[in-house]
Amino acid sequence: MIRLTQAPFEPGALLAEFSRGRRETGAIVSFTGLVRAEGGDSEALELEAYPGFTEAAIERIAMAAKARFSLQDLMVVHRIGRVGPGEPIVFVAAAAVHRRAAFEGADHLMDYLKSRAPFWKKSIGAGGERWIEPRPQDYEDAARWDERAPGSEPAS
Amino acid sequence: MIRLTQAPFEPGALLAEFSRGRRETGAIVSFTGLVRAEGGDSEALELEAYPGFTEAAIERIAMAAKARFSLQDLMVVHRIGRVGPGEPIVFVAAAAVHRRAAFEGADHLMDYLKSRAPFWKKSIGAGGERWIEPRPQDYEDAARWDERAPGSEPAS
Amino acid sequence: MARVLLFGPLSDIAGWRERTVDPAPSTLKALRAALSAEDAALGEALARPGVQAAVDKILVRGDATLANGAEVAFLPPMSGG
Amino acid sequence: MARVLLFGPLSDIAGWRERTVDPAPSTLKALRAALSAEDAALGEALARPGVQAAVDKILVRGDATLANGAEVAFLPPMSGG
Repeated sequence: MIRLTQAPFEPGALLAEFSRGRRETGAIVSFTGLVRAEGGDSEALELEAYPGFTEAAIERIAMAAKARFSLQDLMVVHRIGRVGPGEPIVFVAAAAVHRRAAFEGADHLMDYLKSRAPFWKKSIGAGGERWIEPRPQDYEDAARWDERAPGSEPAS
Repeated sequence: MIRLTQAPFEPGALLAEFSRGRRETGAIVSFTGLVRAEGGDSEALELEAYPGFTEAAIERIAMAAKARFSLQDLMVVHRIGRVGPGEPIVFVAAAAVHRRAAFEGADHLMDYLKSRAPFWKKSIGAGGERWIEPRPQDYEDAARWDERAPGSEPAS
Repeated sequence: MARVLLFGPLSDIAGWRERTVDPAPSTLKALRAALSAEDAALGEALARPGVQAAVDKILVRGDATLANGAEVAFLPPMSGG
Repeated sequence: MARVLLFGPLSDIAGWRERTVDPAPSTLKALRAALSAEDAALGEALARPGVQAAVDKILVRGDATLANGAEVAFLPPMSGG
């Protein structure tokens, strides 16, 4: 389930919704990303998506992750529009039979969302507005999942 | 916060409690482990802890994980006594500035809890009672975190 | 008629986010040329590496023909969420 | 007086989970010998590899002196949660 929302969300309510009635699930991993307030210094974020296109792109990667990690189910909720300091901005949950698959599925999906998902993001503060690119760390995190030649070592 | 509980818990309520007011947290990862119903074939689990000793052992590993992964906070809730099919048995949450630390902290703590924490567990069904040992996979998962000589390759 | 959508910093450069071009140019290349003729700064921004184009919400590489009523989106490098 | 606690399969073997030994043996070794003299099957189970002992909730290796009122727990290999 992929959902873009202008309204704030509460991660606990989403996990309650996702975990209800999962009698054949052994492991659920959730990730919540928040905009840190940085003691009042941080700025609001403004997220732009391309409605239809953005959900479809996330859906494709979610389906691939589901197959790759044998996940039973996935949930992605992402704020769009203005997100204030201290507010949750993204929630991902993965359900699987065993815990390693659930961890890897959620971790993988977050790396994708942070580096390659079709969002355009700017920070808005007293000093004006500034468009944000992914951090180098975000690209490195995402590259951990790229297919490797057989026998090559995984990146640490 | 380490909590052993006889009563069932709802993972969403725990995540709501853990994530409330985290204005300086950038990432929260939660893990929920459930007893799979296996279409009615699964048996109840009975978990025994050593009150005081078990919490202290988990607290020590939680403090070490907090330092190792620069976590802001950790929560561990574990059922004891009888846990029925389909019910959550363990909940772990980790809060950090960045997402990699939160993922690794929760993952690490779960590997420890599943393989080395002071619980004794039996399955109870029509066929009688049977004490359970960790799966070989649980030991392997836990060994991923053991300190390695500098320059050695991480296990995949 | 073609609808043109700009995302991220592209809309700041152009001063608009969405407009129609009527009649629709027959190809993406012709649309780029028309936009560039009106606004050289936008034309230059659209030609930057990493700027992708989607026609009717499908990413296209190189040129593409545009049907009447096509929706063309120009997508600068994505920031992620 | 010493309190003795058995966990996991050990209590199934002994048929009890908690008891007192009065007066308290002076050492863990002496307590093991006393329990073993009463119940050979339990004595053997306590000597198996992987069975740890805790005195007043602290794991001990080898022998240890027991104060009056000590709590001694025998812990078979832990299953994890």
